[in-house]
Amino acid sequence: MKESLRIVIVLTVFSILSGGILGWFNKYTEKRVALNNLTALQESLKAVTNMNPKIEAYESVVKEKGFELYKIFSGTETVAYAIVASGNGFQDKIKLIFGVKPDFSRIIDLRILEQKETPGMGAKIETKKYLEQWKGKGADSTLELVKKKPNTKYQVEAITGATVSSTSVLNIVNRALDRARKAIKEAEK
Amino acid sequence: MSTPILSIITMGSIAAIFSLIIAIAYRKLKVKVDPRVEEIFSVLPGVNCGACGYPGCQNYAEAVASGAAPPNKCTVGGAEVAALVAKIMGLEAGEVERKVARVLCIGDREKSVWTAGYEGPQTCAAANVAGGAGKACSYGCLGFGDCVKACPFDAIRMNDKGLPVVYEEKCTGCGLCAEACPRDIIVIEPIEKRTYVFCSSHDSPKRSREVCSVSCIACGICVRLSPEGLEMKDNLAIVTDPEKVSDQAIEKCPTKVLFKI
Amino acid sequence: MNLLKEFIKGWWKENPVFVMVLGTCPTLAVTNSVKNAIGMIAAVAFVLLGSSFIVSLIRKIVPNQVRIATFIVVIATFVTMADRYLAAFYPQLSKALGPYVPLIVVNCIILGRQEAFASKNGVLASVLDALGMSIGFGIALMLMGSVREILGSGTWLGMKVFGSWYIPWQVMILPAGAFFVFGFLIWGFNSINKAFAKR
Amino acid sequence: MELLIVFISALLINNFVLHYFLGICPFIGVSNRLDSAISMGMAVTFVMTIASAVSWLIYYLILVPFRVEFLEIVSFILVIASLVQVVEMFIKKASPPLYQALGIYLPLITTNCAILGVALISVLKEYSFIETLVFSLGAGLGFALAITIMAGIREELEFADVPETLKGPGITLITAGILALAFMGFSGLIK
Repeated sequence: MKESLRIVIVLTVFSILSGGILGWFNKYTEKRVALNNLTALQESLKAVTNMNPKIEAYESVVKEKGFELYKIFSGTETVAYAIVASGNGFQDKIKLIFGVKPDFSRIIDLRILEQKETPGMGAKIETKKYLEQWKGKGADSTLELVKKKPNTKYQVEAITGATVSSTSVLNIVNRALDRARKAIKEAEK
Repeated sequence: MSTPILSIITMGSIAAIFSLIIAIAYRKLKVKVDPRVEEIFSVLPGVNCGACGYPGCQNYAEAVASGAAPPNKCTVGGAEVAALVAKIMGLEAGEVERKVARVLCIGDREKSVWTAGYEGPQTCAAANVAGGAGKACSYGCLGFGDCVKACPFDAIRMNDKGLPVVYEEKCTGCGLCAEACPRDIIVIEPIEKRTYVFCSSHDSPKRSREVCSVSCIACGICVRLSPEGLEMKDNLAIVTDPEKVSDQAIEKCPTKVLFKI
Repeated sequence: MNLLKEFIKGWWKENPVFVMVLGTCPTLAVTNSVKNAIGMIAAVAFVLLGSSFIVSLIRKIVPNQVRIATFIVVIATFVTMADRYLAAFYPQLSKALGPYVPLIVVNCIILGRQEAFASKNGVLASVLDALGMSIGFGIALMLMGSVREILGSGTWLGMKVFGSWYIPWQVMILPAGAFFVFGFLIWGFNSINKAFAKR
Repeated sequence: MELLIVFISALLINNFVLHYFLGICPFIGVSNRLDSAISMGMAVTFVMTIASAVSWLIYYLILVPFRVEFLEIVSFILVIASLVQVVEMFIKKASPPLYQALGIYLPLITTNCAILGVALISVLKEYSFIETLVFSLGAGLGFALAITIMAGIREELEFADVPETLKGPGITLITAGILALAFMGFSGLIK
């Protein structure tokens, strides 16, 4: 009996000790971590809507797994929407954020937040050259992928040698746009 | 309630529940275990890394206790653990004194006759199958160092004339070199036993003279001089009791094969 | 048992990564760049030192059935502290190392050293041994990190090593490259040891 | 359909050993004999599924409501360690033959990075309970698949003329590298 009692006491005491230390330690780091995440979000929002959203200048409309919608204000008038979306890429998840004009006519800009595509090929979706072309793309109908120079605002040029990654990014954007349009309609009702 | 208190309660409750389960399981599911396994397991590092080829230290301890595994497979533990395990196993066998490897052949490249060159794989095992790699004596050491490769304690090395030399202070008597030698000329004996007939050839007197200058030619002089200490068995003199071997017998040995190291 | 030997043995003779082949998970995973490797070395060193110190203190009072569980709780506490600290003060590094910082808990080196050494020896010896092992782990990771980063992306700690003529050898950053580099390094390591042993 | 994607991705595309580098220590140590590799694979899958299920429950029923998510590492590993201890005792008592085949690998599993890896990654990816189960099953079978293939190859390697200093972990790692290259072929399977 004594032996099993000792087992319970020792393990429980140590766990409580560790719980206490971590609880106390977490109090210090928690604020910093929250701050980091907040600044990271603001960085990306600013990047895709090339506006400087101060903390109260945006509002999260929808927050679900794999899809987030933010409304950006300047003063009281909605200046843009920012959409965070993720989907399956070539190797693993791709998470991206892009800004859209309030009337959903044009995409302002696009940034890749997280990706584990093959370095040197799929990973090129993070390069400036690829991201530049997204500026001003049409957001009011489905986009399509082309291998050569695009000629309409609904065409996006794929990266040579990384067609799967390029298509994945395109699909994520198209799906996110449809979802955002539906969410905005409901929000207005 | 502030986070630290909450985290203490969470950790405390999870630990309490699981330690209770362990305690109950420990009491109800007691299983009798061979004490030696426990002893060996306590010496092993318990990393369960599987580097010894056995899935986990517990399994390796059981294998060593049942004699299925040599005591030095634990790379993580290195030499100290291997010596400890060997001691536990050794102790278990009753006598306390240490065992060492002895090479019963001194017919190196110069002293023995080689009738052919050998190009095959440079291992004793392969040479032995390929007719002794040109060494005339069919019992003697082939010199390709299988024993050296097998020894994890670096306690045996080839000398420049192609004959293995045992370093007593490093040898733990684990027997791996004896196992590796295809000609079985290495014996594991207590360290006190120092007098041997350093030859393993059962060839006839005429044949053994032809093949090697330092072989036992079964002349029988030593057996006659100290009958209690030596015995002739199938053309090879064997030391039965080292104390009873007289110095006279050692001097009189024509090929100087019988001596004390 | 002289303490200096305990300290030095972890560097080369009993290098935890190349000789005992432990802690391979982080060694392969985070060495695609030297910066990540340094981050991981610091984290592992902190956890190894801390837990060796505590484990060698409490080793007498822990009953055998919960030995592994208690040691792991101690190690996990240090790992969580390291993880939270990195997330708060070095967010980029914490994101780059990803799930591998929490996985230090089950890193075979740390639990290995606690079980094999810290739970059997005094405090000073355990801490020295932990220090030695961390340095050994550091050497191994720096080696792996440098080889993979130089070959894989032509830079070292971000600085360009080759001119622009060098086309980075992508496979080195991929998981497959990690296996190859680690395999070859162990081969080189054993050959050097064998050469030393022969002399 | 979604579950199938999760399963396939854990089994082949992001194979736990060859892509995430988890569970390498037993992968090198125990893969020299085919039968021990298969038993190891099964034991890992068995414990991995239970461990990630329990971890999921603890995370979403205790840690999140109390807002003590930072305890996830300590509580998950505590659960895994105790679980392994209890399962080992139970199997040892209940059926020694099963223990002989399966149980001897259980102590190995506590220090196995893959188990905690599955639990942490399924929380990271915010999987639901069913998805976590399917994910850990896929990951476990992926581990078993990789270690069995490796064991098959290593049994052939015994007869190959491998240089002295390359034997053991060296050649295993290089073979694993080739295996990882092969498994990269599965990427892009899921659109």
